Amino acid sequence: MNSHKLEYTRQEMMAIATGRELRDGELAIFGVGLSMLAGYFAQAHHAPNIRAMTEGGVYGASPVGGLPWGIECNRISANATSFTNGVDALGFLVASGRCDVGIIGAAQVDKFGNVNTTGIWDGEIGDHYRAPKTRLTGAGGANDIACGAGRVLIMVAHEPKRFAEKVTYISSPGYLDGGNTRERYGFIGGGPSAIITTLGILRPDPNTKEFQLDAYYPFSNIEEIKSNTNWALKVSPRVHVVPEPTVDELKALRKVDETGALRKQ
Amino acid sequence: MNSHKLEYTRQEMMAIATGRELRDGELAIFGVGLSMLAGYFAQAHHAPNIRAMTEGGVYGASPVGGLPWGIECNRISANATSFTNGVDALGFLVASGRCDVGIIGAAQVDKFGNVNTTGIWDGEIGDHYRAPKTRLTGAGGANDIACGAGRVLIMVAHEPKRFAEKVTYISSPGYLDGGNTRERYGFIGGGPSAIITTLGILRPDPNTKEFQLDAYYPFSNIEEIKSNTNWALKVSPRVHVVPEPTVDELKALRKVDETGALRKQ
Amino acid sequence: MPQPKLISLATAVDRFTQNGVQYASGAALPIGSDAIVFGRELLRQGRNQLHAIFHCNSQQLNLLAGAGAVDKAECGFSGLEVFGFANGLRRSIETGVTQLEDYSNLAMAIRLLGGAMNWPFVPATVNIGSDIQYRSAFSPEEYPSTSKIPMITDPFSGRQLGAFQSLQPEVAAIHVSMADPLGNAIMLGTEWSRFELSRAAKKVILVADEIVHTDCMRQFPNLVRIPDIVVDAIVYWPFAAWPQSSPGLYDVDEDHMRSMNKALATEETTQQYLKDYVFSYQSHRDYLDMIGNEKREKITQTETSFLMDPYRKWILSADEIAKLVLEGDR
Amino acid sequence: MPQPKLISLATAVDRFTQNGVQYASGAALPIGSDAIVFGRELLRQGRNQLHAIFHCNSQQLNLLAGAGAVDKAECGFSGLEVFGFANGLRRSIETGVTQLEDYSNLAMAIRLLGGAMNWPFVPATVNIGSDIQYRSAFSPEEYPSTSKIPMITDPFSGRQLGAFQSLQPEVAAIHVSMADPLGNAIMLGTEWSRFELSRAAKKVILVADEIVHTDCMRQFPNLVRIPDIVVDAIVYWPFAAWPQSSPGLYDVDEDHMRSMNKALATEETTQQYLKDYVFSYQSHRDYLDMIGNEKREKITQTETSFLMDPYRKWILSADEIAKLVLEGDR
Repeated sequence: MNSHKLEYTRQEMMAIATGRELRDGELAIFGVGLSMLAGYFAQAHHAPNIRAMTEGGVYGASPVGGLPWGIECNRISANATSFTNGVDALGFLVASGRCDVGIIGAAQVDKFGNVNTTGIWDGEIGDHYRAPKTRLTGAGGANDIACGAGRVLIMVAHEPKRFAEKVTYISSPGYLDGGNTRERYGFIGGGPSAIITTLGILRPDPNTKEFQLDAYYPFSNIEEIKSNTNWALKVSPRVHVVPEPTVDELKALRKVDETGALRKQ
Repeated sequence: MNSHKLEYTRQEMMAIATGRELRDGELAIFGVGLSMLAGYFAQAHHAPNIRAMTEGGVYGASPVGGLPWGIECNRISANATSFTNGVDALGFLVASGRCDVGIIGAAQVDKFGNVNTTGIWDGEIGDHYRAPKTRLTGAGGANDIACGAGRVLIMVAHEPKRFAEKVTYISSPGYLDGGNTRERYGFIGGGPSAIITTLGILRPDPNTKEFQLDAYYPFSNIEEIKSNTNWALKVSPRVHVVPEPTVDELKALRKVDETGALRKQ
Repeated sequence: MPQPKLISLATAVDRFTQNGVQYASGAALPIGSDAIVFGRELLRQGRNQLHAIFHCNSQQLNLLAGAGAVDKAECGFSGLEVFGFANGLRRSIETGVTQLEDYSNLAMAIRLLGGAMNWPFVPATVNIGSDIQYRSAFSPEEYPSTSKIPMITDPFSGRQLGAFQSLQPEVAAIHVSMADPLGNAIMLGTEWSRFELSRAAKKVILVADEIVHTDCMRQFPNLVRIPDIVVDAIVYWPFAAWPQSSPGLYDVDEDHMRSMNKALATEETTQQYLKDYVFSYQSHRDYLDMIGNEKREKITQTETSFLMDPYRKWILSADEIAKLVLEGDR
Repeated sequence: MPQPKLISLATAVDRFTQNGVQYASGAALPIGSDAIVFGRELLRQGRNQLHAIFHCNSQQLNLLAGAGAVDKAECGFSGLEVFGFANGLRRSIETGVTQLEDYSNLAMAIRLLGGAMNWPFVPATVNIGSDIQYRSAFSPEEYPSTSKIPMITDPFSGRQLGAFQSLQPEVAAIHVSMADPLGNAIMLGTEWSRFELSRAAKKVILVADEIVHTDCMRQFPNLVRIPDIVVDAIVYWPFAAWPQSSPGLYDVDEDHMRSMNKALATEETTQQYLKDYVFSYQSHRDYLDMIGNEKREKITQTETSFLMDPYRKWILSADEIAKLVLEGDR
């Protein structure tokens, strides 16, 4: 990082790029950590009327005292206007299609935007189920968001092991086998609209749904991104550089990230 | 009534006979009016630990200031320990099979305990739907109780027009065509255990499920009941006289019915 | 931060409804909480051919149907509890003006739950086996009806059960005890299906007896079962449920319940009722006068008034609310 | 009138659980409300071969699985949010001690809703199309699994969707902020699926941080989402969710969250943790000492404490509660 003389970290760039995808007034669901910070950054900066919620049904709240430890942490429960429940938040508002946008993370993502957060196996799982070599966090609410939200933003650190031709296990569906294969399951959600990484932004081809490189950051480049992607990454003809964070953006982000969690990496 | 020199009315006898069917500790759902009075009479008299609820999810309450005008009347909402909702009360607790007993009314009932509260037609409805000559109150929550409650008590004024070989319209299922026809629909509830009328008590034959005369009141008799029943009413070999209300029973009933609604008829 | 959404009753009806709209009522049972003033305003603005979705009849449906404004209705209970049959609804059904599709009370609630979930159907373990399943007022030619509550098979056990069509009403007017200017709402008393309806309906208008400061919601977030994010507009209207009750605020007006239902029994007396109690007022002030001081005093002497005590200190004044409504109506 | 149901934690575990029981946790997500003391007591009484039903992992499942007491588990999320992977659960899965059947968070909640309704299945518009649908830890030979989330057909549109198996756990321990002696309970903060679980489970034990007088429930009946009629027993145990948080009462204990999870990473350090934090206390007093005065003071300085203010005046004293427990344990 230091070699770039950046005034911001890669994670901060990723969070700001993600936040820029959110529009004012949208109903949005955030997970814990980076996802929440990207969301509340957007609210603090350019989308003051965003309607934010958590999976468990916390409404009208914004974090106090630093990064919440979880989506029902007291740091976010301290100023809510409504608490309901999981059936309401993930069901009535997300799986139903009412939520405009969700932000999810990934341990592994593939070229059709399918996400694995369940486990790492040595090789293919095979025809039968077998326990993973390394168990991860499971699907959580991300599967529900991936099926139901109007669009999904996937945030992931750009490392070769995380970008697979095909994920070993689909925890949360992207475009499955590409094209219109999502339709087979009648998902009301539109699928992932972007994979936003520590190196750039990938977006799906409108027809094949294969993710292509859409933009890179001032500190990254196309070759670096290709070499960190474990599939033959296509580059959009409209590939461009993502604008650097503005002073206002950084200020808003760091106000949300008051404990500086994002500045560490 | 006066000819019997009774110290209590027929409706009071019916309410007490119904209340006697309730056991201490049961989870019980009451409708408005007679049903509620019979239930709260039982609670006041011999079943202090009855757990009473209404269709809309009023728990832990007992009426104050007289007969409630409805099951969410302030007269019953004034001392509740919990208010929830219809999905909870009629779904989670009644349709699920968790409720031990429900008390419902009927405009018309037939020999298999099927109840009509929907309408009166001039003649058969016919193969097609047509609007009733006289529209009644519909099924309300009684259908849900009839399908799900452990057992159902039906309260009805004993008049020929109300006791049909077959009801014109089944609003709430009893034993349908008798025998084991309820099983076709997988109802978890056991069906009606008694029809308690202003003249006596009918109970189903264990096999055919046809309702038979099980008991009459001190002021009624078998012939009177038969002539007020529009099917060939069988008389149980164990037919007997229902014990008169005790002083304590009448006292408890009239404490609940503080406005004297039942004493009028 | 969300924006205030307070508007006037007239604006709400004008903005969110049209003839033929699927109109759902958020209420408790006939005697409980009910946004009947919204129904009065529908009539004042001449709305008709409504498709009414009421988990239960109330005086509102009784009035709307009695006035001939309801073509189709779906509900569980169609009476008025101790007040007897609902004469206006009854007359409109018997004369064929209104087609009433019968369900049970639970069926209506879980059909809204299904709509909130966006499930295409909801499993039915009730209403099957009865004429509710077999006969359809909306498809009268079909017997036994296969489009109303068809049978399906549980894939795990092979057991047969029914399937309800989910409901997603076009617009809902939901009565609540109190709301804040953003649309966070607290209901006192049973919710019936107002929670599910507030998610299932495409547009949600709250009709609130009181407006409270948002601080009240932050003190009692677990009571806020309808959060602002699902609400399109809020109408402030004290005694909105009259002659029905609002737990914590006022009791049922027994006299008017009876006289109103009596009036709705004939077309002629219904016209007189409309003249006297629907078209008669020009303002909320007029409306309160119509109820009458003495009557309002009587019904506010409710045994349930202690239920409102924890929230009174956050109640906004009529002036504060009026300012917000002025902005909202723009 | 219902009877008091307060019993001791030891009696609750002894009376309502046995080896192999289907044990469901009523909690918020990993960092929220959780009846983890019930899990500690399960271990203290040597319960094992549990079938754990947790909508999400928590430190409780992490602990139970890490201690080798969980044969089967079903949950949505299996991590610890910002505290990382759940090392105890992870280790038990990776070594094959625990078979974890994966679902999503919504799936777990609506499977409990289905259990509460007594529906044999629940429509699934999520989890289908992913490996969650195709791969089953409980039926590993089956691929694609037809018994886990089979496809069904909407009878109205012909559309294909999935079907979840409903859940009716044998016993549930549900953490609540406060309960009265009869079993009426108030939860502060999100319910997650505690409402549905309290109806779906065959036996329900509340674990309450505070016991309040029933008058509190009569003042706030709309907050009482778990009424006494569905509750079998109540256990009073302040700091019941520690090291997790209880909104209104205490914050998460960050240090212990980390050190506990670190300990659960290996069998050896888990044994030490059990010795120090599970088998170490003989009374609730001991338990509080184990947490430590300073720590308790720190975590009770929560930004959410204002949420408890309206209810404090009804809190029963330890002495009053002890008397009721004595009766209950008989």
